[in-house]
Amino acid sequence: MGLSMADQQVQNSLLGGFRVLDLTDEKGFLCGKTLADLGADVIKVEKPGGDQARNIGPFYKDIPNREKSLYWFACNLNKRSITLDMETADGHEIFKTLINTADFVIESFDPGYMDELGLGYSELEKINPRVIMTSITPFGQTGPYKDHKASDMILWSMGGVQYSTGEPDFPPLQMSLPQSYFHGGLHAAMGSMMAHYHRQRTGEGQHVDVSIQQAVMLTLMIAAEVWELYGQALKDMAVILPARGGAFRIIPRISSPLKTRMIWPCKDGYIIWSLAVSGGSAGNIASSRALINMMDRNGMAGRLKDYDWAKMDTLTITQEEADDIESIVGKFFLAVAKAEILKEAVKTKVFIAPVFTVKDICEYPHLEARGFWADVAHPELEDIITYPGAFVTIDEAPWKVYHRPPLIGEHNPDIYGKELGFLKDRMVLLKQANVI
Amino acid sequence: MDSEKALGDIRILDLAGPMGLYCTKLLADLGADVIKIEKPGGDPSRWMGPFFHDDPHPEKSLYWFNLNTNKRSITLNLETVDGRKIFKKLLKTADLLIETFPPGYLEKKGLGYSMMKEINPGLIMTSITPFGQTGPYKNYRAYDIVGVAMGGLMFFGGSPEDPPNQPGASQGYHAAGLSASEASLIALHHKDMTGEGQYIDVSMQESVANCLMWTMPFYDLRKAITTRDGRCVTSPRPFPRISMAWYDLFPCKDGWVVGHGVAGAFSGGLEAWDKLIDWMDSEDMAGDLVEDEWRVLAEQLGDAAYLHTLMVSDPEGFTNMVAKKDHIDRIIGNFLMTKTKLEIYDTVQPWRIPTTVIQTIKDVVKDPQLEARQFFVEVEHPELNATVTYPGMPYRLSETPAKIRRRAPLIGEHNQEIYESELGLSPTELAGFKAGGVI
Amino acid sequence: MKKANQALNGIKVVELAYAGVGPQITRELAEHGATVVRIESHRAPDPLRMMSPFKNFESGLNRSAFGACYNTQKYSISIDLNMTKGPAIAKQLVLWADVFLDGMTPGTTTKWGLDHESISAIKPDIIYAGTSQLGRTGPDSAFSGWGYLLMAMSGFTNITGRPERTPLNVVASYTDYIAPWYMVIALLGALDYRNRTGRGMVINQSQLESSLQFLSPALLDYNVNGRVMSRNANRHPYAAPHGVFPCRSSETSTEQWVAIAVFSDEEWQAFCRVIDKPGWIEDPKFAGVLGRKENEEELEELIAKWTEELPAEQIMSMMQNAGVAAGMVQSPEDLFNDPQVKHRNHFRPLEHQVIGRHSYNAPAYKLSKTPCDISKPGPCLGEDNEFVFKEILNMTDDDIEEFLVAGVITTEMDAPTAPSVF
Amino acid sequence: MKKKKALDKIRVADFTWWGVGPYVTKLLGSMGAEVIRIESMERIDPIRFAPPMKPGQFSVNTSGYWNNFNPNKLSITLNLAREKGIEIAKKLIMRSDIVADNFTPRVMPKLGLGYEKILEMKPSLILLSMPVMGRGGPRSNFSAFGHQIAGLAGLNAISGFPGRPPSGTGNALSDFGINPYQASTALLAALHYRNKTGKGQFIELAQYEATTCVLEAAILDYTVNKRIQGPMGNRHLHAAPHGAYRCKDEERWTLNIRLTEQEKKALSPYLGDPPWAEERWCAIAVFTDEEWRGFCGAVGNPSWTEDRKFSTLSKRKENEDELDAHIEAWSRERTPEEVMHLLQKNGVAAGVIQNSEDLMEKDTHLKEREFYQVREHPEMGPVTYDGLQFKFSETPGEIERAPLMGEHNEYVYGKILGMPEEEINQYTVDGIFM
Repeated sequence: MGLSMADQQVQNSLLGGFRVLDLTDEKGFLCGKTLADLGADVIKVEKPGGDQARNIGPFYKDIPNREKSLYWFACNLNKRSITLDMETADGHEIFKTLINTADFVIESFDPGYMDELGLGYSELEKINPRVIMTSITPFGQTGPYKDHKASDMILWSMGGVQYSTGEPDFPPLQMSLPQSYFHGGLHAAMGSMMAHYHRQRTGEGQHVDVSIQQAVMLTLMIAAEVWELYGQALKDMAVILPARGGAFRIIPRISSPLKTRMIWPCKDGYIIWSLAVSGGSAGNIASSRALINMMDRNGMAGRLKDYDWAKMDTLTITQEEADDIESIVGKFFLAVAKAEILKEAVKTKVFIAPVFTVKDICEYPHLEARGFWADVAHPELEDIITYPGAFVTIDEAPWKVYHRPPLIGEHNPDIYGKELGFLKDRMVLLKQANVI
Repeated sequence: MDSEKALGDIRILDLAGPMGLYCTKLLADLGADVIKIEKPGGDPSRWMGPFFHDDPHPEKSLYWFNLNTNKRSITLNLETVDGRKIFKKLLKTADLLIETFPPGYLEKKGLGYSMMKEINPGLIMTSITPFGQTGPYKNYRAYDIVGVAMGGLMFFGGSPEDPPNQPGASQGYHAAGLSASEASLIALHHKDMTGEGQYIDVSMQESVANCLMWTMPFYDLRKAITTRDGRCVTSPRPFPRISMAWYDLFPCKDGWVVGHGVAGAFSGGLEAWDKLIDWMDSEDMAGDLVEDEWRVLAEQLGDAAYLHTLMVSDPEGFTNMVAKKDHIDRIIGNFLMTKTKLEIYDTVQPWRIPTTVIQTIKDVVKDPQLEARQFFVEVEHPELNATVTYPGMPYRLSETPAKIRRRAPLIGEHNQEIYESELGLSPTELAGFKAGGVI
Repeated sequence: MKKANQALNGIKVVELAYAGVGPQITRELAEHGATVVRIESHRAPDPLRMMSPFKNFESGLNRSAFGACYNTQKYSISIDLNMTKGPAIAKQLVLWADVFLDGMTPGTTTKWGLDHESISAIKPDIIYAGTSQLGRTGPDSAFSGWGYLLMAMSGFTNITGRPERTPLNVVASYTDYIAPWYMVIALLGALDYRNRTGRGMVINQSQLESSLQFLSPALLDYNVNGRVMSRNANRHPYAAPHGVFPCRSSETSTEQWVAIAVFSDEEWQAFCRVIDKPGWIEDPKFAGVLGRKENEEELEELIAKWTEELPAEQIMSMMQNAGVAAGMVQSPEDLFNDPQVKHRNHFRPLEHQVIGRHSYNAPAYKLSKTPCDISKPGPCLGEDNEFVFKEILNMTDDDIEEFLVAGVITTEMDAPTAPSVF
Repeated sequence: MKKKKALDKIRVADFTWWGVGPYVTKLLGSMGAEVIRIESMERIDPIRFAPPMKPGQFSVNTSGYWNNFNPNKLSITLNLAREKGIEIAKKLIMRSDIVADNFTPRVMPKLGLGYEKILEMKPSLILLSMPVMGRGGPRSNFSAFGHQIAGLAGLNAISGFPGRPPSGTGNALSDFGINPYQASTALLAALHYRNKTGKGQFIELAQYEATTCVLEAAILDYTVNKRIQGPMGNRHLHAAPHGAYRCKDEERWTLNIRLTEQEKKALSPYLGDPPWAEERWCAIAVFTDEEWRGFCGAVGNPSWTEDRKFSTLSKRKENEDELDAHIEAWSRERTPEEVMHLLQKNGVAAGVIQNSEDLMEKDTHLKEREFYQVREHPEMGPVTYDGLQFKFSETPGEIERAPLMGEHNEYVYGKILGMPEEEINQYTVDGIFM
């Protein structure tokens, strides 16, 4: 006899048998999703009527409907759903009962909300000392900005990424697909796992307090370090740093800054290549030579054919020389397509890559060959939707689709009925009173 | 205009809660294009049980199914400026607006009648509230039980030994909803004639107070208070229930029968009396009722004028009369205990003794009369893979029959149809409105 | 040296990785109590060590803050795995370790006998974690490059920018700041799983696939609706105003911007009052998001006229006091001055023996009972040779000297000249 | 200026009697329709003899019951047992827009007024027939009265208290609260259809069926879930407290009673000895947590309100008897009006279970809305009528006193049917107009 899906989830996964109560909105969806992908039993606790975030587009076939949000689908695959209003007295009691069954509680309410409900960590800890409570908020649970309102873009700004993104003649730019909340959710999952490991060894749960602003700051690479080490000096030279260079990168130098292009138009879109990584190190030099060879095969290397890349140093090259090289390379790029570029990059290690559109990604043979995509049946839509698959591959505990994203309150009968033993009358009562 | 539908050219915006759902259901069944405007996430009435196969789910509420047949559903949040903008666009296309918000709510949202009339001068707006739009209790809250209490119906529901009883199935809400459907159509006729719309203020309390039978006149003329008497009738104290033999509730072998007298002018006359006595006698259960004295008495009991005269002219004789009626009822009652309710019903009705039986819901569903008239109808619910049997229409119109053409809508089922195809909003706009909690 | 009560006390990690992803994975573990040994070599140093910013603009293997800041709390040893005896040392570390992190280009560790098959053979319950840009399998698995290239391939570049202009990168190698955390999560799950079952495992990461998780709504939109998401500047489908506005700047060398996002009607009304335009509340042109979206350009111009006159910080607090979401578009300098960032103790200055005092990033989360420990700055290359060889590998001074002489243990003498700047 | 009337120029030939039919036409009349009740001394509407009447008044015109359900109408006497009577009735029908009856299905055809025939004569007519059981089916000719129909339709099975005999709704709800509105709705929808197309039609309303339509989901609960719903007392599936709570008794009800000495004598066994205590009740309904908090505040937060037994809705449902006992101990000390105002002030739905005296004398709200209307009656003096439960902004309805029997013979026969006076006199003498 085969194993049921639930048994498989327990046996062949890293978090099988662990339960997560996911109270988050879009600020924290990714946390629960990540744990669910590792096999945890993540129960999305939605307000009766469904998460507000089910309203976020895009929608299946562009039909704005709470059961058709692709955004929600993407963030809630592998979770189960119950409806519960913790603000009602009954809901409050039920939640406390559920806490006993939970290993994790994830929430993204305003700081203090759970405490006000009498469900703050100090309360939960009394009920279930093993429980880990993870709170995801824009700025953390304490501090002068803890009550600041935020949106994804505000956090992108406050976290410092927006400042240096964009073009000089235009205000700083966000990314068109909101990202801040994903970072917050991912760091929350990481913090939860730290606490999980500790709990598993000691039996002690704890509270994990996540700041999305900080999570965003952690994508800044070296912006902070550059400011600390170079900032004042550059400021004295009236160099704005990091600068919004648009398609270009402005390299700070003691002399004048160097402007080099990063994003290049090509035959069928854009590609990315930088003069700044074309000299100096052995790898860079090899990359540049390979590129020139490719140009040469197309008869377009021109005077770069014998260029000495070993001597190319971005600290000393003049802007004129850089522009000259770029004009030749740029002409070549216009004649090649993204796919050719990528092929060359794989084959000869040129540091070059296509700027993929979403379509390019979905049609990228490499991902197909790796079996990245997962087809998930949505019987209610009478359709199959292709989802991005595992974030890492583990043969011993393979990623799986345990459930398609749940319908609103889909697992009320399982959790309330089968597990908590509520009789039907009680379920009806709770539904009518808008508790579940 | 759809020749099959009485109200086929009428569009109704339905902003009603439980007090008004039946109103818009009736109009939808009569062919009006009723657009149920639900809050994003669904109307709270969808939480009401019972549920399909007892699965408490907003798309499975039988309560909702029953009260929303033929309607279309959109989700729209009037709390938002955009929601109100869209609503105003829709309003231009509507003939009727039916709502049950607390008095002043729509006004506060800038959607009071005077405002909406500017947008759509022919608009008829019907507001249904517990106590109406004016008066000291206008802001008082009420559920059905408070409506039937304040309207006077509850006081005489039930038996004297029990507390007053709230009748089953929200009769206060039904009274209000039915009053509203009638009022709205009266206004529609006026609009047909003159093009003029108007505002209608319907009060649940007053709707209930309008169905109290003789209660009010008894107080008005006699200062007598009608109180609960049990046995399916009411009596104005201190007037006794003397009217006719076998008048009210009697137990029988498998349930209850309710009489409305025998031997009166409207209950078969003496011919009926004789048949009844013969039947009882054939089983040796007529006792002394076979005697002529009782036959005469029975006829007198069926004569209201006689009883009245007797009371005024011969108080003693009257008291006597009442005692005798009790005797008749006792013997008939004993006999009925040996018969089943349908046996009694089907036997005595052809004798023009107006008797009925207390039917359980199951009895009603299995009733051969209703079956013969094909009262119940089957409605497809494709999402549930089921066909559900519904009660049919309260009336049959020869040219424009009311009927269930479509099951109750899913949450926002017609958003695209209405917003995209009719109001011309783009999918991008709609996705935005969804995200903003507008639709 | 380690705090007694940390979540990952006792976990032992060997790291063979460079650049952004691998080092950040182990840094996260080290900060929470794991003992991490980084295998480096002066002959092929981690390129980050050769990237700016440097102490006093002067390059040097131990002068880069970039090279330091991903290695907090770690131990660095310098051995050359290309030398015959190099891999043997690494294997000893494997025997000691719970986790082996392989962040090299696919195939690199095979030649050293440090691929997952080889090390599993000597240590069956090891957790092997391999990370690379496109994964270990598939036709393009050999692709290797910098994070900014992967950013372009994972679609983020194409959705950054203005609709009518070219796509743009964010300054960072974006995917380098998504992939590591996924690996940490998987590793922690695997470690607990191992404690429960005694079984080790192999975790392989394609950084592309990890990063695509952040693109999933757009991927579904294409797969279902055929829509190719594109660039939309700062616009939001259901919010207006939603953008970044210029503010008054006190210094010519800095620009000041404030981000403002107005979603609900209440926020819009509050916003109008803050910018002293109560008349807009009733103005049908701006009524509802519908109205504001239709007239967004005009609205943005009008708002900019107001914001230009005030410093960003003041606008932020005016807006926030009224309940409108607003935030400064913070420059790195602003981040250091941000009272919230200070309150969260995000930047942790440590005294680096070459660079001097400079800041390290703290994690974005705080664990209430087992807080992180950030006390050891990123090590100089080979800084912890002695500790590791003696305390962990129980080598004698003689052993060490032998390795030194053989060139297995590298020193500054082995370093290449002219590190590049980037 | 003459008030606009919504149903102006709509004429109704009203063949109805008893309860449900006259109520339909009352509604139409109050909104301006010209309703002509066709009566006959040969077959008097029994309600004309139904109590109450003022002491000492007993005639076909003095029933308060009849009066209340027949305002705004014209009354003619016409003997339909005579062929001439039928002929005149047909003439009147030809001059009407709506024809209504509530006989069993065999009556109108027997009179030669079957709907097919009438519609043939005037296709724009709207005919309303309200047989109890409907035309067709094995029990088509069975008859019943309002309070009985509720029993048949299942309403009484879901009213009352569990384990107790059925008690019904006390009134003939289907006659006065359900079917007349259903019927008017259909009539008016047909009227709208006629406005657009000129076409009339026949409407049949089986009173039994129409009452079965207002059982909410009870029918579906059976057809889908096979659950046979029964009485729930005053309980509600998802509210607690929810019910009728006994308040302070009051000595009052027979103080004003109007009885003649003879009546007092006749009714003495039913009167008992004064003083008479009147039970008083208040209905309270608490659905949400917020209402529960309001309720606790209103009763002064006594310690039992803090009891964990009552802290949530489902716990209150589990311990409802005990909860009700606590509440009643509190309410017994107060008048229902006090209870209502106090609770309403705290956002809790509560209402006095009003009797007719409360409604007509104590309810300041109904007074301010001028619900009850007093009209002078030639035989009875001032008589009170139920007002209209809907207020129209442009075409407000109106209550005009009910007619005396045959009061409008002259107008209807003379003005509407254009009969010369002599002819009218002749028919009167001949017993046609009788």
